[in-house]
Amino acid sequence: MKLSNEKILSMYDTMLKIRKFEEKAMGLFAEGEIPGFVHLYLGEEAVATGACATLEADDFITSTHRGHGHIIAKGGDMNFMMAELYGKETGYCKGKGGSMHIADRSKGILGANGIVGAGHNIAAGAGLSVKHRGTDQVVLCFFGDGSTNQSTFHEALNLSSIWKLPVVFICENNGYGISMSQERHQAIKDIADRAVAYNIPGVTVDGNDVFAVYEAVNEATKRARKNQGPTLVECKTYRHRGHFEGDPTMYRTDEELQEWLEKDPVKRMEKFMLENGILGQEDLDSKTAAIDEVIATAVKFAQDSPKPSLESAVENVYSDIVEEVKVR
Amino acid sequence: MKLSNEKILSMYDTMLKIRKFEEKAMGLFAEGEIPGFVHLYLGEEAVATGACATLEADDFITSTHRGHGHIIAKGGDMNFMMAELYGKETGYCKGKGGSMHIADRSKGILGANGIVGAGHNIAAGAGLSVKHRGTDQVVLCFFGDGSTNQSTFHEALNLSSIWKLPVVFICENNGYGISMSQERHQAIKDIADRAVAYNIPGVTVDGNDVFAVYEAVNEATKRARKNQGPTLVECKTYRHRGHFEGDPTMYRTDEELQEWLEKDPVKRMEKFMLENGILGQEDLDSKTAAIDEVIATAVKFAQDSPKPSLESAVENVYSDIVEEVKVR
Amino acid sequence: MRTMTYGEGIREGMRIRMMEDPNVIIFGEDVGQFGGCFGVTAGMYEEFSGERVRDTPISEGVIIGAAVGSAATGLKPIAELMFMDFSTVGMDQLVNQAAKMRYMFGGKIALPMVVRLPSGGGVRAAAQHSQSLESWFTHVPGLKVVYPSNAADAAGMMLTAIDDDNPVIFVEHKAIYAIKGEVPDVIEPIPFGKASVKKEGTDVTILTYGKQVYDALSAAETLAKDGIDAEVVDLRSLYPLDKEAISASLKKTGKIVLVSEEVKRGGYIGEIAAMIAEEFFFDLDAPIQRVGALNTPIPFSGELEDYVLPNDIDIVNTVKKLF
Amino acid sequence: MRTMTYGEGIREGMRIRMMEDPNVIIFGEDVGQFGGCFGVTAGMYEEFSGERVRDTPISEGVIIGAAVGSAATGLKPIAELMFMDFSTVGMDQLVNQAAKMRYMFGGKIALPMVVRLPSGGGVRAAAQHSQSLESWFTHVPGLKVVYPSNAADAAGMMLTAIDDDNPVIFVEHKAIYAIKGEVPDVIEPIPFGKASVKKEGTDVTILTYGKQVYDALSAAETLAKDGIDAEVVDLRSLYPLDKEAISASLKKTGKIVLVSEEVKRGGYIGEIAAMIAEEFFFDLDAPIQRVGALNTPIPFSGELEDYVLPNDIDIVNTVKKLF
Ligand SMILES: Cc1ncc(C[n+]2csc(CCOP(=O)(O)OP(=O)(O)O)c2C)c(N)n1
Ligand SMILES: Cc1ncc(C[n+]2csc(CCOP(=O)(O)OP(=O)(O)O)c2C)c(N)n1
Ligand SMILES: [Mg+2]
Ligand SMILES: [Mg+2]
Repeated sequence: MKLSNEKILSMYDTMLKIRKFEEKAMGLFAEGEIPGFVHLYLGEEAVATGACATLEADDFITSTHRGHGHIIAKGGDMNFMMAELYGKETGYCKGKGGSMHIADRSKGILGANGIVGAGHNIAAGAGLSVKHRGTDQVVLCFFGDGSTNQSTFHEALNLSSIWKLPVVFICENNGYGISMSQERHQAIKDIADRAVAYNIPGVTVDGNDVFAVYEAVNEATKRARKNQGPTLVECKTYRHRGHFEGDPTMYRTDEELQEWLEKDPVKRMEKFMLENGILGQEDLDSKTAAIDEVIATAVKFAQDSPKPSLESAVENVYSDIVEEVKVR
Repeated sequence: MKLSNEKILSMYDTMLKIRKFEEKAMGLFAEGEIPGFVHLYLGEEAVATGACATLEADDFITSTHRGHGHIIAKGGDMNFMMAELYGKETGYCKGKGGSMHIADRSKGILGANGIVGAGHNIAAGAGLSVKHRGTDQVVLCFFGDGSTNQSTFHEALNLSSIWKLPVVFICENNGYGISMSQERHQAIKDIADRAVAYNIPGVTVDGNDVFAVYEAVNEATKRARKNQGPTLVECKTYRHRGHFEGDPTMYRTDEELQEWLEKDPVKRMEKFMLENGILGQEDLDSKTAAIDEVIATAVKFAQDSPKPSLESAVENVYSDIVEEVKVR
Repeated sequence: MRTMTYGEGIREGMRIRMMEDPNVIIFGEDVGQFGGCFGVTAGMYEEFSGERVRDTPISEGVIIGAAVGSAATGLKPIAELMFMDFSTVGMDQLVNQAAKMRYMFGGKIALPMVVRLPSGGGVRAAAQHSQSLESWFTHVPGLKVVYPSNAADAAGMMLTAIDDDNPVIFVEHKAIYAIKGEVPDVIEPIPFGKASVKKEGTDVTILTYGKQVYDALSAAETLAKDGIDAEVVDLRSLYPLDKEAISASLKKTGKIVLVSEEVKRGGYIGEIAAMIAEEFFFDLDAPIQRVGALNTPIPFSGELEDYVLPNDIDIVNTVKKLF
Repeated sequence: MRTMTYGEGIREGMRIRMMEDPNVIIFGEDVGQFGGCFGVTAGMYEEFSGERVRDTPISEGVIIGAAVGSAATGLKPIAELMFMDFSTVGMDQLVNQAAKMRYMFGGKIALPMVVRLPSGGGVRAAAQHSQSLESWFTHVPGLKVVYPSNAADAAGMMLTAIDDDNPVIFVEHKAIYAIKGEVPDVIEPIPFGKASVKKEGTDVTILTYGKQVYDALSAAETLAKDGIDAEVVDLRSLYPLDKEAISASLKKTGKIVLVSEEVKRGGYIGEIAAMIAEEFFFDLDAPIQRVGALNTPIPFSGELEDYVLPNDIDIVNTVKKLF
């Protein structure tokens, strides 16, 4: 498959945005600017990027607790994302959601999700909707290796298979569910093998190779759009940081981390572009600077934004009922 | 594998007991003697019989809504069973459980279950117990084809696989979950294929051939007792009656039923014994008469037994708290 | 006016909207050709095709989950679970997804979905097929919970449920599917949050919903013979709750007996009692009484089940304690 | 006496029984080397081995289900779910299996299992990681539900929970794991169903449990300055419920304010209020007041979360309404 330079550059741009956004979030969390739980996507950028590069604007994705990368790759607005991490009124969820619940229905982003595995079922439902409405949209469902032991994985893949729903199930196999290594949480090596149970195609790719991800997912989205049903795509990757910020990662070795740092998907992409003359070092530097700027703007936007009003706490529970406020 | 005549006779005895018990329950339900839901095992006798013939008295089983056959095969007392169907005080559950909840902890019968798929997880737990206590018991988990799409199937097989629990998962594939044929509820033909997802052995056998079932399950229980982990055994069979008594079975054809009636496991066993000179027609007749007698005794036991006292309704919720009775 | 059973009323409500809007679809176990466990969807598969009346595998999680995902993306799904008891299998999708998505996303999503839950006892189905669990759902912000007691309400409230942009838990009592009632020729949506006074009275308020409306009415007849004039109020909608109707009736009678088939401890009528004790305390001239099921699982034997569940005699006896 | 955190108290209770009985085992997600999401099992993997402190896959259904199956066959399992919110994933095993098996089987089975559920808000974890769902469990006959508020109670009640032949839901508040308290040198089982009076008083009863005990005590201090002498009662055990303690305190004060972090609508304090309105009505000289969380999911932003959750000021204001 031959990708245009434009496509390649746009993918690189996405990866870099994710990288920079996450590095910034990491720093802000450490400084105590961002509260709650933060799960970073550092090291896995190629998956969301390659996968979402196959999509149209009106396609859908479901995401996870580790969702920033997916949301950026699907075109999410980093100002609104950052403001949400800060819990501000201008955030994607008006400060009610936080990192684990960012969504943008208008861009087909059906939400990050704090419940491991919940996205599988929601994705199947979105697939049913597409199929029923007869459009050629497709649904990408992102999830981790750990979530493939959750009940929902099984139910959703089975339903999607028998109803031939246009869903691509994308497993980000980063080797761990918190401290539980894949070899301890399941007895298989390739999660793609589970496709057999639903008689759907299952493929395993190098999740740090954005082109490999693109190719596999592109194949799968094509099948989906042609009414040929779901595919399971496993992307082997690694998270550079702990499970959440603050995790001392005692369950893995420094050597293992080092090994994977050498396979850093962003650096790999940069090397590819330099070697293939798509970009020069200067271009890289100016791109990086430009994105740093964008991120800085997002942080400023978040910091300058107002906090949500207390009364807003009782809004949005229902479309038509506003709960009683606090009697104080 | 060569089975002793004694073993064969005992298996035949079990099959006949199940057949006769179920035929009687069918009649009693039609007469309005037995209330509630009754799911009969007619046509599937070879599965429970062949599987439980591999067990020792202290082994465990988990059962389903279609449980009578499993319970008889594991040595359940037909008097207590029948009394439970009648909702009598002498029933296995003192009239509180009914057909869907018969259990006999003293015989390792961890209960029929009204929740499709619940047994999978309970079986995994029993397997954990065996493993932890270090005995060489084994757990047989019976379940239907329909239940293999339930969340619990996935969770339980995965856990049993990684912890190498001594559980044999026995799928009674009778082609339907109520009205939903297997080809409509999953995209695979052999449910045993799902073993791949857990890297455990999966085998498919003719579930109307009691010897085939015995052999496959025996292999699996041996593995389990040797700490080699779980096995998935699929037994292809058919239910002669509707899903529950009263089901008009519009979802299947008469031809299909006829085809399977010709493969009746009990008749097949009888033919085998006659052809191999293990029993003569006379022996068969006298055996049948003897079992008819046993069943008649069970019915009489049930009919003659007292109804539970109203106050007993508030007992057994806890081991140590008795709920308040009704103020009337 | 025409006559319909409760089950037919539910079906009629679904049919009306399905004829109008192709994006209203039904799915659940055996809802297709089989017509549903209690026959509520009978004939709909034939009328609307298997694309719109879909049999699912036995996977309650993805039944609810698919309702969430499809409602979020343009459909108006009606999911049927065979028994309310099985909502335990799909609880996460109901409670952590359906109920919370709008809020978590800052109001920027609509979830027009209905989940039908056949509930209650009386059919000798034992502990795992007879529960009344409505109090769980009323405790979850983001869900609306309704519980019609008759064909006309069932039909009208089904329209409202389908039209609603929020997840609606539509509870049905399985023992009254065959009870007939009058239904208007033109079925109109019945707004949620409006109770219905089934019988006026001045001495005591019997507040209930679902199947217990019938028990309450029969209790009121018995009480009338003893000179006690009971008012019977059918809540119909559990959340939103018609506090005004409760207050109005209580102002009139000064005494209230709350009736529900739930296990008494932690039932929704406890919430209503607490609300009354908090907000309408000074309208009370007697303790608030509750009639619920005993605090046990539902037993199989008919005698035991009848003993455990509340009935008209229990209501009569409880009312009499106040006089 | 020695000093321990609440989290250490829980751990100590588990350790004591694990040292005595090899059939007491722990399992849950990341409870092993990682020490559990909130560090409660830290060091136990090293002390007792990975066979007795077992990391599970992310499968809450089989975590609870395996507790049921192993408890039914000779073990005394302690299952940990990371967050009470995830009980929705294993609800069926808790509600339809664990709670009902003894009853359905006519009393012929024991289920000595403990399920630990870290609950509550205050840590900016948003809607799916902050819920208080104890009222669901108290509504399910067959479950015992306890909720200690301090290290000593946590340790003593953990012994009782492990020794109990029935499934015990052991609720913990995640925001108080680090709060220190005195613990006896020899930890003894603390019987369920016994409330603990944390501060005596004569003017009003503040009845609560868990984290809100601290808020209630701080409210009582504030109230004292205004001349209101509040009694603070820590329920500790939600079911069985210590009705006697409630009645005794109410007889003394005539006024009661119930406090819990649950969403107010349908919270367990509603059940208690209803019980009081039914059984102790004539001891009341003021409306029963409840302080709960607002009827919303828990929002992420700190300001919003603090607004939604109940606190000491809310208690003070509510009490003052009665004077
Ligand atoms: C139902 C549920 N169980 C447990 C958790 C706690 N939890 C959050 S993330 C996580 C690990 C997920 O692992 P994986 O699916 O591999 O995703 P990764 O974090 O590696 O991206 C766990 C156990 C949760 N949020 N929801
Ligand atoms: C969780 C749950 N969902 C649905 C049901 C209703 N139900 C009872 S039996 C059954 C079909 C089961 O099919 P299968 O597992 O193949 O067993 P079979 O009846 O064929 O023996 C269904 C859907 C149930 N009891 N529990
Ligand atoms: Mg992972
Ligand atoms: Mg079947």
